[in-house]
Amino acid sequence: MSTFKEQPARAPLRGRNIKLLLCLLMAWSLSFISQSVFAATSSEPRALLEALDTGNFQAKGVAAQAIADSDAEQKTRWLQALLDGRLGKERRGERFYIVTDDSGREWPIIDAITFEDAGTGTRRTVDIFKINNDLRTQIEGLLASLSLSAGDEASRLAAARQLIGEIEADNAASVRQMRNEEESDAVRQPLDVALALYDVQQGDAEALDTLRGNLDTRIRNTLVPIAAGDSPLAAEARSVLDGIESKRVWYDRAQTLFFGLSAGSILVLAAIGLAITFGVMGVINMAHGELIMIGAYTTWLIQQALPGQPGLALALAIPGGFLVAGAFGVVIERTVIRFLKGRPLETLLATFGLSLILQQLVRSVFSPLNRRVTSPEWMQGAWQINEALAFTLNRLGVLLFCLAVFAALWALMRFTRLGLEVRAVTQNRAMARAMGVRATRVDMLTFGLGAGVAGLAGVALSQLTNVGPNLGQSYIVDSFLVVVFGGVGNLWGTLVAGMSLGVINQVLQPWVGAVLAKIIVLVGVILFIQKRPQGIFAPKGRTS
Amino acid sequence: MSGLESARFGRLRELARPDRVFDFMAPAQSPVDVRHGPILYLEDVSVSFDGFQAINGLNLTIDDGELRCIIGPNGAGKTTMMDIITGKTRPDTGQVWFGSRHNLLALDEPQIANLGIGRKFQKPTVFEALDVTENLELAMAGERRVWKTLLARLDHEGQARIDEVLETIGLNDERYRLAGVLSHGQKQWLEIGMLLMQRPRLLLVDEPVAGMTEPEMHRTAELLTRLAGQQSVVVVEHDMGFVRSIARQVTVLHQGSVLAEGSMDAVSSDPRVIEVYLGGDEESA
Amino acid sequence: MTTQATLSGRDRSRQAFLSRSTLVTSLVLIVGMLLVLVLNALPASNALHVSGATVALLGKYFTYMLLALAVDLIWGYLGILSLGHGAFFALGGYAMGLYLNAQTSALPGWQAMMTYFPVAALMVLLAPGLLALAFGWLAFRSRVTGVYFSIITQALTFALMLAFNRNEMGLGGSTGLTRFYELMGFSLSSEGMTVALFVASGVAVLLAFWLCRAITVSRLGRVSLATRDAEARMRFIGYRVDHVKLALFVVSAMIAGVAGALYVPQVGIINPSTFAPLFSIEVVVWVALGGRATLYGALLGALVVNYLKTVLTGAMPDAWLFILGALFVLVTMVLPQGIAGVIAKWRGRRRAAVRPGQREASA
Amino acid sequence: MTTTSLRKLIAGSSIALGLAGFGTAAVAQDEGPIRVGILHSLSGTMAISESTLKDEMLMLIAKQNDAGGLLGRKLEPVVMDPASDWSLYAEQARDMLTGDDRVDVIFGNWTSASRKAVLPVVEELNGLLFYPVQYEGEESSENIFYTGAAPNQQAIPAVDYLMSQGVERWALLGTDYVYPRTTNKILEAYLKANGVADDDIMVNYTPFGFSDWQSIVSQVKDFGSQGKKTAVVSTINGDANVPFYNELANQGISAGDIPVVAFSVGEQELTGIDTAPLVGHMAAWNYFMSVDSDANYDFIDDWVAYTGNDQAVTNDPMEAHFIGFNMWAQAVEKAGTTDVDAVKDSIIGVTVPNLSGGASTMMPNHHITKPVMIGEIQDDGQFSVVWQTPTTVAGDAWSDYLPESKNLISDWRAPLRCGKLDVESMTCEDGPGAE
Repeated sequence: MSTFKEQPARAPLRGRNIKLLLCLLMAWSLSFISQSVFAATSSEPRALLEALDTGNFQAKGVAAQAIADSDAEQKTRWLQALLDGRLGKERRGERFYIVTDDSGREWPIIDAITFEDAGTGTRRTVDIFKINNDLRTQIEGLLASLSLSAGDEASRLAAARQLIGEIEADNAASVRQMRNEEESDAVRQPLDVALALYDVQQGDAEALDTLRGNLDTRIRNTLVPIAAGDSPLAAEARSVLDGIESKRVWYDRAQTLFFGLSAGSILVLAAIGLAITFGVMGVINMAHGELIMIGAYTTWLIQQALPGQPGLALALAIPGGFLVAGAFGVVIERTVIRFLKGRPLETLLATFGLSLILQQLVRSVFSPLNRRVTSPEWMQGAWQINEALAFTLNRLGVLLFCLAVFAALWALMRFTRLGLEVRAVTQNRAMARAMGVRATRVDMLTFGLGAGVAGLAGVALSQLTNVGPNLGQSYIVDSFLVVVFGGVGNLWGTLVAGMSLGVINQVLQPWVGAVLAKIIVLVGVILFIQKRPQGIFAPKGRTS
Repeated sequence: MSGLESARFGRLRELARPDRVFDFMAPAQSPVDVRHGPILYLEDVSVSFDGFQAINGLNLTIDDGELRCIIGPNGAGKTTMMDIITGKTRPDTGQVWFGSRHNLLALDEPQIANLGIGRKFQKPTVFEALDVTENLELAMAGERRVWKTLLARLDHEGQARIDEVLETIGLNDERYRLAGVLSHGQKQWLEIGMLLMQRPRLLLVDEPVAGMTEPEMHRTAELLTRLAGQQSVVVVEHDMGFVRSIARQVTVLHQGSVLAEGSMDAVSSDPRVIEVYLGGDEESA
Repeated sequence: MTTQATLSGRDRSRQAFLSRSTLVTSLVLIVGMLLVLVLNALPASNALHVSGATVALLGKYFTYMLLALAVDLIWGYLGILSLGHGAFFALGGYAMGLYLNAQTSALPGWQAMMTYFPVAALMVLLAPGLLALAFGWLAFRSRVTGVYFSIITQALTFALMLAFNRNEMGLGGSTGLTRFYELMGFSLSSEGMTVALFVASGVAVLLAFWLCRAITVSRLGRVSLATRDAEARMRFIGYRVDHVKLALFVVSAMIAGVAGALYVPQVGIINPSTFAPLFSIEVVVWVALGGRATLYGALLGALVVNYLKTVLTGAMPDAWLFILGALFVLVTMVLPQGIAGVIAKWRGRRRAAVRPGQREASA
Repeated sequence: MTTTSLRKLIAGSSIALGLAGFGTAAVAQDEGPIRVGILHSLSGTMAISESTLKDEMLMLIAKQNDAGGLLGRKLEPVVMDPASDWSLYAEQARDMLTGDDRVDVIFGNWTSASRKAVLPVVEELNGLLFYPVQYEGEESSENIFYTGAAPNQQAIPAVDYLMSQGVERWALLGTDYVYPRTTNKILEAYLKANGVADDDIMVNYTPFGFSDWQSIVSQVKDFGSQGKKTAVVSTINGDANVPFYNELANQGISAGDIPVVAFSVGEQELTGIDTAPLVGHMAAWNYFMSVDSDANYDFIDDWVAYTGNDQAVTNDPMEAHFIGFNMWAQAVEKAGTTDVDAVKDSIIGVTVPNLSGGASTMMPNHHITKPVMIGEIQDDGQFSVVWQTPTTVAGDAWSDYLPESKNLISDWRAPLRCGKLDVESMTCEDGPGAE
């Protein structure tokens, strides 16, 4: 293994990447390029692989390039295996292997040259060729240029986007030619931008117009030094920069708002179940956080049962988490809360005990370690509006989910028989009972509902954060705060409180840092409660 | 006042003669200034809750030493009016003066109470974890500051006053029982007793005879009329018979403002009153 | 509801400082302390010898008992449920921690004044006292009550925890203050010091118990009980309820501060985790388990829970949370008045006080 | 143990005062089993990290017993649960170190706060504590042996590596507590000494268990889009990592754009994260489960067999305990006794094999020598070692890059015996040598 001092700077690598980009752009002449630019060398497969057996990543890069340039028919598979960390050499031997499945401790392996089954190997017997970040980028590029998809519009577009800021004197002409031959408008657009940027660097003020309002940071970075002078070009560049900056500010605000709402949606989700059990029933449920945890673990369990289908598992986890947590809620209500009617503070003590038990139960059953919940494809990545504004899909999903849960809950309380009964029991228990409402059943269902919603919060949180025994604990203080801030017993209050706390927090964060932002929010809530002792949506009216 | 009426109240007036009033019932020194007219003065008071106009341009004047009954159907704003006078609710507009010196809107509940306005609630609220004597002791006029209450001891005079009030409210035998275990009627009496201990200039009494038996009602009527003269008393009541038995001056509230005012007879013959209250809502009384 | 007959006779002890429960509790505390001292003085070879570690442990329990007393004073007797009393405990602890640090190294800036014991002792009372004064003044003046108050106390202690975690506070960040060696010129690690701190904590518990007892049997105590049960009524008979609450809240915070100050030299560290809301909730659980609105119940609750914690975390490290959790659940359901309720029942004497909560049920 | 003495106390109070005057013969120290205290949280927030270490210690002890124990005596584990409560750590350490059934050595603690809580106790009662976790340094106790990494064994080499990869801008993200703060202070000083401008360093702290990473990650993204190669140095603690990495992945920051090198993320933390989007992000440790050595493969086999879990992972603190336990065992053999003072003297210079194929030595400053490695996250939750120091690095108790400690060293050998020696003034500020 080499030490870092032997490695020179990265410049050559970057140059090679540009070449790759260019060849990706030229869809129609791929075969020609690959044969003319990188003259193919035919050499013996063993020698090609042998070259990979080095601790020096640079040498490995050269070897990988050699494989790509060779006419060995296995080269794509080799590069893919190298990228996946599955290509290796027999330890104390001469054979090369590809590991076909590396999930267990005993791996099924095949011979890398003949692709014949070679039995099993373990870490002890197979020395896997390691790659690092730079090598990974390089191999991905090589694979792309080798693959059939190379040259299609998507990859041309991607390559064109990457060219922005990378054009230099020696390749400017060829890029310009490519741009003229390019048929797709979508691909032409980034090429125009890339060329305009290059032209501006060469002193062409006209080209600036193409860049106006473009939010790409590479443009900003390139323009900043140009704008520093006194020349007319610099002045013009400054105005372009100002335009970009002011446009950016608005998108930044929209971005912050989204961050705030998504942070708020988590608070709302975590608190809304509590708004029911605590706000409506007056039960101080310290085990609320653990019910959230149960929802998250349910998601994990369902995902374990449906390997490879995280999307389906997540969809099933929504009813699953609701039902499991709800069932726990009903059991808690039937066995404990029921006997503590009218003694809200004692429910605090009992549910605190329950939370200890549930936490330790999870530790004993599932281990104290966090569990891995994978997000389905459609919850990964971001919805990129432009360079300055993007909505990460998992956060967006949780935000929409939160609003859906809220709407469903609101409709339930507003329009259904259960909702009516719940409101009746809350307002006047004796009267409701006299009118034939089965108050005990309503209590059970209300608590079950609150617990179920907590379970839903757990399902959502499993997409964002740890699934572990401490999951619930970290939300309990915030949840109570949100409910109280919004006004106990008011679902709308919980929504508004959660969302506004989220937004305030995210607005403050860039200024004062996350810790101070949190402190300021807490102190703010304390002071707000002094002003409105019953929260945002205080129940008004004569109280006697 | 008609002759018929004076005959009816003759017996009560006899009881209420100033020399028959026990001195322990005399109001404590109150700074209220009544030289220039009424003891309580409400002008154009309005308040609304969430769009509901509970009190609407209410004007009311209570003279020093007067016994006034306030009647009105449910939701007429009787309790809200009491809340405004005692500082629990702030009106949106209007003025409330206690005597000619004290603007009650600038004061909070304890300050108003210490000026000499006592209040008995509709639902008897006594301190259930304390016994009867202790309830009276807490209500006793005197020092309210934290440090003083820490060091306070029940002196001989105070004990004597408690004994007297206990006698008056008929709870002598229950004096060491917890207030929480008293019957509803006993709680009403205890609360009245607490009012007496406070020795206020102005008593606001909200439905004093609810849940009382006939003899108890008589005793209450007797007590209230006896107090009037020395103190001003405002009684909110549903029970018409009871109102009739004590009232000299009656105010009818309807939808947050005064509908009629005058003697019981005059009021009860007012067609508007008959329409909104006596006619439609008789059974609820 | 309890039968009327049993409640008709007056429980004279309610207005007398020296009731039977006060006597018994004081006696148990004093005798217990003396016993520990005697057993500690026995040679180590003796089977009944109590080691220094045990004495230190009991000293720590004493400080927890003190904290429980502080919570019970305002929760049991005034109905203010503070879910943030750990903050006052921690502030007292930090004041003491600074003083202890100042014994071995010079402290920067304003902290230098903590070198002097009288200043430090004053700060032990003032820091929690002033915080309680400011916080309570705001909260009680605007009539923040019930669960709203509880939750904002929790927010308070949470905010303080975050703040004290910051290194900028100059208070050791998350590690807090540690490495204490000397207290008033004596080495902290000596067995004599352990015993001295144990005695100091015991005496503090005794004094605080008497103080709380004196308050609760005074007219102020009756005022606070009345406030607990019918706050609005108290205003209408002219009591400044906010002042009463504020006064007792500050006293309670100061007791908690003293508890923290005694805790720190015995444990050897104070750090922001003491501000954690969970700790404050635990304290409330001790009081509830022991028996709310009985001072000796609070003492017992703190002792029992912490003793169990000590025993169980060592004896069954994997299962102790099940046992403790189940205990909390069972006690609430089977013994709604906590251990004190059992004792009262066992002595065949009904508590004269109507418990809060029962009142609602009976109403 | 205290529980037993409490029981005695209760028994004592039931017997009349002072009646019981009979004594028992003191149990001889060198008979019976050797007691090994294990002080790791099994409940509370730290259980997630610490409970594995308890299991590992039980395995090591069982293995030692199978091999005949130590000095012909069996080893007996004493497990307690400090429940992530620092005061309980101190209480239980005291409990372990007093009484007839005093433990001979303690392996334990994870957080610095808990170590600081135990430190005065082990110093007062003269115990031995082996602390297995990387920490911020600036400490050296006569009674504590630091088998985890000091900042110069983790942070500084990692930054060196990134600089060699062309990184010019640095975002130092950490959880707001002492370890990240001190480490970042050292790194800032180090980076500036290496010519990095103030503008090219961004420092940000977040609370424990932080999960709303959106705006901070987007800040980092912005910071990294200024044209210079940027890296994140993360001292983010446990629970906050999952949402952090999720956010990184979702905002499209790949290791190719802005690599993250973490000091608190190991194999165990990765078991709770979907690593596919994280491939290429890095961690710096002294050991990775993927390290290629027979010692490591043997250890993993043992661990899998012991836990009965095919998926069980090993991590750096486990290696630290492995080294620490073997060092202690060897020192006991060398001294011929478990006596604390004897072991303290004999352990310095003890060399045992580590799991990466080399050997680690206990230095006079109670830190050990270890190789430093950089691993890149793979999609199977493992790290692939991409770089390693050519030789082992000795832990430095007092950082050379902080002005207040650059003149300080620690040496607990006989004549000097000082944990905080100012080499300029040759004055000892802490330790028996101070007198």
